[in-house]
Amino acid sequence: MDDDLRVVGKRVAAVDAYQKVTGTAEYCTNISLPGMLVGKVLRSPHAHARVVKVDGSKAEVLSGVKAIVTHQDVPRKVFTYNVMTYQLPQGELQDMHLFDHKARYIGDPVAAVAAVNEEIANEALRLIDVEYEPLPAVFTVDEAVKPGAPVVHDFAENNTPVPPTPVFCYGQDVEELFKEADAIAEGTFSTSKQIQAGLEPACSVAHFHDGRLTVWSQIQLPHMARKMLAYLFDLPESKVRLIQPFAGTGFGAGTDLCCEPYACALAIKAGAPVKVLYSRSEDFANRITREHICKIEMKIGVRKDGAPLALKAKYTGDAGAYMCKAASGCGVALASNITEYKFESMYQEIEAIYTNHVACGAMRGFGGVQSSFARESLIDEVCEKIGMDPIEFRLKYHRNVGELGWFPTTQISSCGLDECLRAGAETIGWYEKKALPKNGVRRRGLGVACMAWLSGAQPMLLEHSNAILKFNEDGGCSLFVSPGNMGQGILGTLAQIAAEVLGLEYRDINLIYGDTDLTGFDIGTHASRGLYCIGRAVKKAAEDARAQILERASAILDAPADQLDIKDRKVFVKNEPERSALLSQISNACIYDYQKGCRQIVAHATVDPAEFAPPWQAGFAEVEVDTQTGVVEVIRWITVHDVGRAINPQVVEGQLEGGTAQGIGFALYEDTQIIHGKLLTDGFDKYRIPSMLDLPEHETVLVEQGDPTGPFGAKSVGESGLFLQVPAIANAIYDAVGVRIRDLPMSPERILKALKEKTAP
Amino acid sequence: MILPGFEYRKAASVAEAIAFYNDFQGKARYLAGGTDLMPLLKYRLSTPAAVVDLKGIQELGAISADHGWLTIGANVTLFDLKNDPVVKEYFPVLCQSLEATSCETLQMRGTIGGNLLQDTRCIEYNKTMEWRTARGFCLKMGGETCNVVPHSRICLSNYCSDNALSLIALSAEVSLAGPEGDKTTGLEKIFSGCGSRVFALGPGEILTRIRIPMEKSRGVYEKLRVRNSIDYPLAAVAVAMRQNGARVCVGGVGPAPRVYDLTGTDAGSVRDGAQKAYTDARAVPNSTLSPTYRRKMVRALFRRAVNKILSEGK
Amino acid sequence: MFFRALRHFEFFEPKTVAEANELLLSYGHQASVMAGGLSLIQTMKTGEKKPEAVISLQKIDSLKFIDSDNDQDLKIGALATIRSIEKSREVQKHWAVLVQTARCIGSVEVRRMGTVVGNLCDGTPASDLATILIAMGAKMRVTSSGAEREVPLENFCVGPHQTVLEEGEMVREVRVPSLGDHSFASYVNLARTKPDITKVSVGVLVKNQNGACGDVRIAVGAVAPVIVRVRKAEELLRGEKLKASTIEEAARLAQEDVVVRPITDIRSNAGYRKEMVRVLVERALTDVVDKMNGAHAH
Amino acid sequence: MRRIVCTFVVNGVTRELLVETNALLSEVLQDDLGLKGVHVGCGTGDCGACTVLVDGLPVLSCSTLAVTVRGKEITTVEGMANGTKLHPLQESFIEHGALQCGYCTPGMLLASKRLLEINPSPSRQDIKDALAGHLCRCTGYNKIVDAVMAAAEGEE
Repeated sequence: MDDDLRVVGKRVAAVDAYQKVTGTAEYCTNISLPGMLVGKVLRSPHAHARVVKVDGSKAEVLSGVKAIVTHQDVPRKVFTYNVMTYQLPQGELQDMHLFDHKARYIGDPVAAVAAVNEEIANEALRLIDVEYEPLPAVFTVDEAVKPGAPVVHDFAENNTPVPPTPVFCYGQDVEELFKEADAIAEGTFSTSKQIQAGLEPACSVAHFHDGRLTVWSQIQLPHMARKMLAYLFDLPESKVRLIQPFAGTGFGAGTDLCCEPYACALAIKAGAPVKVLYSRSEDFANRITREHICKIEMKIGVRKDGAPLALKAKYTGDAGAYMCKAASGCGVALASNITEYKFESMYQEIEAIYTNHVACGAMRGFGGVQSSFARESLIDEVCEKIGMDPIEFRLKYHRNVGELGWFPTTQISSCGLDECLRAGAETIGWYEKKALPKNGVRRRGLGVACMAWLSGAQPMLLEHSNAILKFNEDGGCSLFVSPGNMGQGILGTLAQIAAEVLGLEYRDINLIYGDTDLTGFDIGTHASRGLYCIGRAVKKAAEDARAQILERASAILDAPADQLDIKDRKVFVKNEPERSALLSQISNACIYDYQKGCRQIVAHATVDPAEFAPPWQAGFAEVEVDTQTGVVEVIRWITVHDVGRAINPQVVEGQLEGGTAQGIGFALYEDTQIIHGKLLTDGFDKYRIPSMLDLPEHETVLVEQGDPTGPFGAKSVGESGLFLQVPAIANAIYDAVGVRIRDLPMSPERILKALKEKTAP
Repeated sequence: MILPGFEYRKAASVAEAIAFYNDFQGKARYLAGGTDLMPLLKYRLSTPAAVVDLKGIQELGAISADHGWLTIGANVTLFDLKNDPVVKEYFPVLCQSLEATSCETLQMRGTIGGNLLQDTRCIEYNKTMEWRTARGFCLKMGGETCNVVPHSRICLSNYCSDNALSLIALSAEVSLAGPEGDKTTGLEKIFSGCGSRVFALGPGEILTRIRIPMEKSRGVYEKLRVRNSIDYPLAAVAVAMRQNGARVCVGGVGPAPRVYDLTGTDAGSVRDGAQKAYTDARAVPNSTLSPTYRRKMVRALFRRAVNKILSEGK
Repeated sequence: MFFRALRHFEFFEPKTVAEANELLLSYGHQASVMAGGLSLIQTMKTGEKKPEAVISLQKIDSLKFIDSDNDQDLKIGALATIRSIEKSREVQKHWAVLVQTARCIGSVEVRRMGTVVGNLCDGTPASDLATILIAMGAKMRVTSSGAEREVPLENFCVGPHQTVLEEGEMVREVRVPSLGDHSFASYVNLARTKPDITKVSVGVLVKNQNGACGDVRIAVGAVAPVIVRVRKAEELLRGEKLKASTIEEAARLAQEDVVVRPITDIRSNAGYRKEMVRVLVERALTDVVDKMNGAHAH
Repeated sequence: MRRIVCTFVVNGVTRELLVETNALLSEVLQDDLGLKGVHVGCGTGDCGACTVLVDGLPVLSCSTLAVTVRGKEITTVEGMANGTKLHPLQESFIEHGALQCGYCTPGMLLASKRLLEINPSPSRQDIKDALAGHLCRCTGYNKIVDAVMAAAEGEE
């Protein structure tokens, strides 16, 4: 690796932090436009009902009501909240209508109103006369597939849009290999639908003006959201402008539409800007949550020396009322199982079933969280059976460079897992503590888990990114990019890459982003792709700009371009550094040169990567279990992560530490409870995300095994911070008290129950 | 530009308005439509301690015809007055001058009382505080001299109400109410003739009503301006012809309108009248057109207006 | 002007208790009394309460007090915040268990805005303060126009969010008996996360009578529609020395007491709650023993 | 009374407003005064994002009637910096990467400000106790505690 880096690898402040600490940052929730109206959605109180009649006439005449939209006011089109559908050549199944004739979950929108203030909007909602014909509803996958079950969508037989389908299988018959196995572990795991729970509630502002629709949205995928909204309202894409202000949410929540279609429909009808702001309970109950996988049945078999033979798994998903990411969510869950270990053979299938629940979307660690819970728990079990240390097993049997990666056509391009496992084991004192006896009311235990992920979902999904660099006369430049900016630190990181290549300072790069009118096309941010994919585009554009600068400088310095270099805002001849020209001089000449002709330096680069550059990670938990109450306290958590290259170590740590909090929350506290289709945990008082007092001191150790395909060797870090808390804590609980918890969250109630079952004769 | 700070009072009756005026020891200005007062306040040309709003005085909002007079409350807007059927039928000159006043938006806001009591204007006067300070205060601002005509001892800023001219031509009278009591006088008599203190009104007096003798008239209003809308008159002539003769009123030049009763309608009388008006007009370079031209135009508009009535039978 | 989560209401800020009482009387059940406002505003947001009038006590200075005359009863005025209990030197010194209990509640902001009396009047069976205060024998002083009465806190709630307060009545203060040198109290609770609402809690008070249990009161929170006392366990302990086996037996009796009728909700399930009554009673009593021994050692 | 003329001293400036009795402090600060640094996360007092200082004390603006704090000094995050000179806590939050999406940041900063005023050299546990009511979904809190610690050390 090139160690002569000046900007890359440095801890620099986030480009937008100043605005955020001074309260000047603009979020969707605090946008205020002249003449703006309050938009509200009228929702079905029934989990399943035919909407016989929607009559807004009484509400319409209420003074201050500016628009009422029902199914009569919008083009009847099949669509989906899941704008990622455009990343697959055949798309994902679309099964939604804006205000359908049938409500399929409690909260399904049937109408919306825009009024001059909230009070009138609420009153108008009350005055809309809706006649429902309630239908029997179905809330579990088991009920949904029974003959005679209520039909959620007419086209889906047995409520099964995705019947059990084998995906990404390889090797010989797994059943044959299980016969050869010396140790087998199997189990059924269940997870809850984690809520992304960004602090900013769902909000969107739309304005239809002069034939153009402008939408302020928290979306992470601005360009594809633009495409979907254009389609939905019969507008060309160029007539739709998507602006992404600062977003106080994300974590996958922004990969699906939420209130945008309703804000747009109202704005088009009212001819005035409309803000749709969900209350916290409306947000939790209607924003589509973590992918739908609710049940994982997995079986693994190994030889007595640990050699992994076969893995068989089935993922069953409660898709809810609409498909959204049901298919791709399962797919990623399966694919992410391939990379970690050298199983000779793998057979996995997926199934998705409709119920009358709110649909599911995506959350950080898409599918991989669920599969790692099952896989890493079972690995520990077989290790125990064959008497092998779990770290030993992982060191010995993980895949390595050149081997098969997550997707059948990809290869692993780098792997730092050995170092991750060793560093983590040492930091937590694995071997010393493992040897300690367990007794008393409160017992301690250690757990480990590991994982490989990806840096963008190529080649399964289209991962097209563009970057444009424009030089000003002073040598500073503007970088036009379009990631989903949720504060994860991607903007500054991209600026660092450009600055490094161009011999500029970090602050010389002025970022232009968050507006589809200004930037080139980009898929946006999902699947940990931001740094790897957009970073590659930025690096390529910067290299192009650099070549243009050197070419121009070559004439000025009278030296061949290949003998020139840029550093500290200066171009110089490599072996005669005193022969130099300021970058500002050169850029100025490019713009104001009367003799040699003007040509401003503008560089554009497109990328559509084919490699997947897996980041590797090991997680270590030390827990204390209260055997009388079942309460688990995480004493210490260590994340060790092979990030390839930490472009900004502070940002990388931030991502991993944030992931840790969400992972511990998912493991122990976060429990989405739905009864008869009604979300009970619809607020921060009921759905508990960890507070400062609930997290242990947690540490992050970075391993930098540069990936040859990544920008400056960098791999992703966006999602992988939260894969391992669940399995590592589960393994640590087993280590402490000898019970295997296979349902999330691992609540005191569940642990105590397991402890009792264990001691029962 | 922002308004200076002041107290605000809204009066429900004329008496209450006068009481408010007294409460502030006379450091109050009356507000009607505000189209004249607001710019004056913003420019700090007037800095009253209080503004007394007259718009709430219902009794001043009516137009009534009885006892041989058309009585117009001071709060009647120019727009409503313009569309009044009696005005249309009886007083075409007033109709025309109302139509020529600024633009419809302002006609809807401005009242007839406020229009009559508008301040005089000068190219050196209606300017920002900073501009005026840099230039030096003139007579109208309490300074020593005139910035238009050096050494002049009298302010010749221009009185720009279109409707005062037609009302004077129609021999209108105005009622005034004040701390000292009520009175009625000919409209032409309320002018002091001096631009720095335009009106000869007592302190706290309110113009409450205007009345016009109910006699059908023919009339023409001729106005010199650069644009066909919004502009104040740079010179203007109103003519009202009744059975007992024609009355002409000239304005837009100098601080007070001038009245001419035509002795006859023959060409000679008209020419003489026009020449007299030309001679009387004391135009100085205080507007956007040259004084010589404006004076000539007084004469020309005078003749044109009278002749229009005669030829068209208006 | 644009976003307003609450409906309109008349707002009153009486300056005296008498004024407040009059307002309460004239508005009757259409009025809501507001002290800190935290829970009232939430219930108004959800529409559970739609008062015509909100009567804020915040301007009644005579209700802002924490008094204890020389180690006598602790009197907590209706406007004393939970935070002020935490910060009071007197309370820290003589009623330390209240400080410890207060810290189980939400966040610093919530404790600063919320009042002790407001917390008790909210009438939730999960109230940390109510659980320990019932064990300590606290009494509510209730006033109405022209009358005052005292209600033991343990009789104050008759159901979830239902109190014995009648139309026109409000609570002026809560009185907590002095612990003296011979009484020892302990509070233990379980919650999903640290700032979360308690899922089970136990408060105990034991009077040390020559090394044995004198009077004893055990209150259990969040296991019934109201906070309950487990009297069988109390009876067992009375007059006994607090040996491990006695404590264990008392804890078992507490769990089996008929008043312990927990429900399953989002925070926990009935079976777990019931079982935790035993564990927590045992822990609270053990803590009391430790405190007694500690005091003895002094 | 359904509307009350209220005077607030907001970030050092006296503001007189006609406030409906049902208006929450957060709504008045956001809607009527246009302060974008007031963020409401839950509306139920469970996330702390909406925290502002009332007479120097952290208060949940989403659960406070505006009329009840009339006459008081209100500080929002916009009032923390002195002109272009940031408050040491603001500097420290930037330097330590103690924010990501930034939505919880104003509340965190204001509560920390109060903490350092009464406890200039807090322990990590003191900081966690003081900020326990402030949820953050992005950072995992480590860097927030680091930033407050560093600001406290810097002030000494």
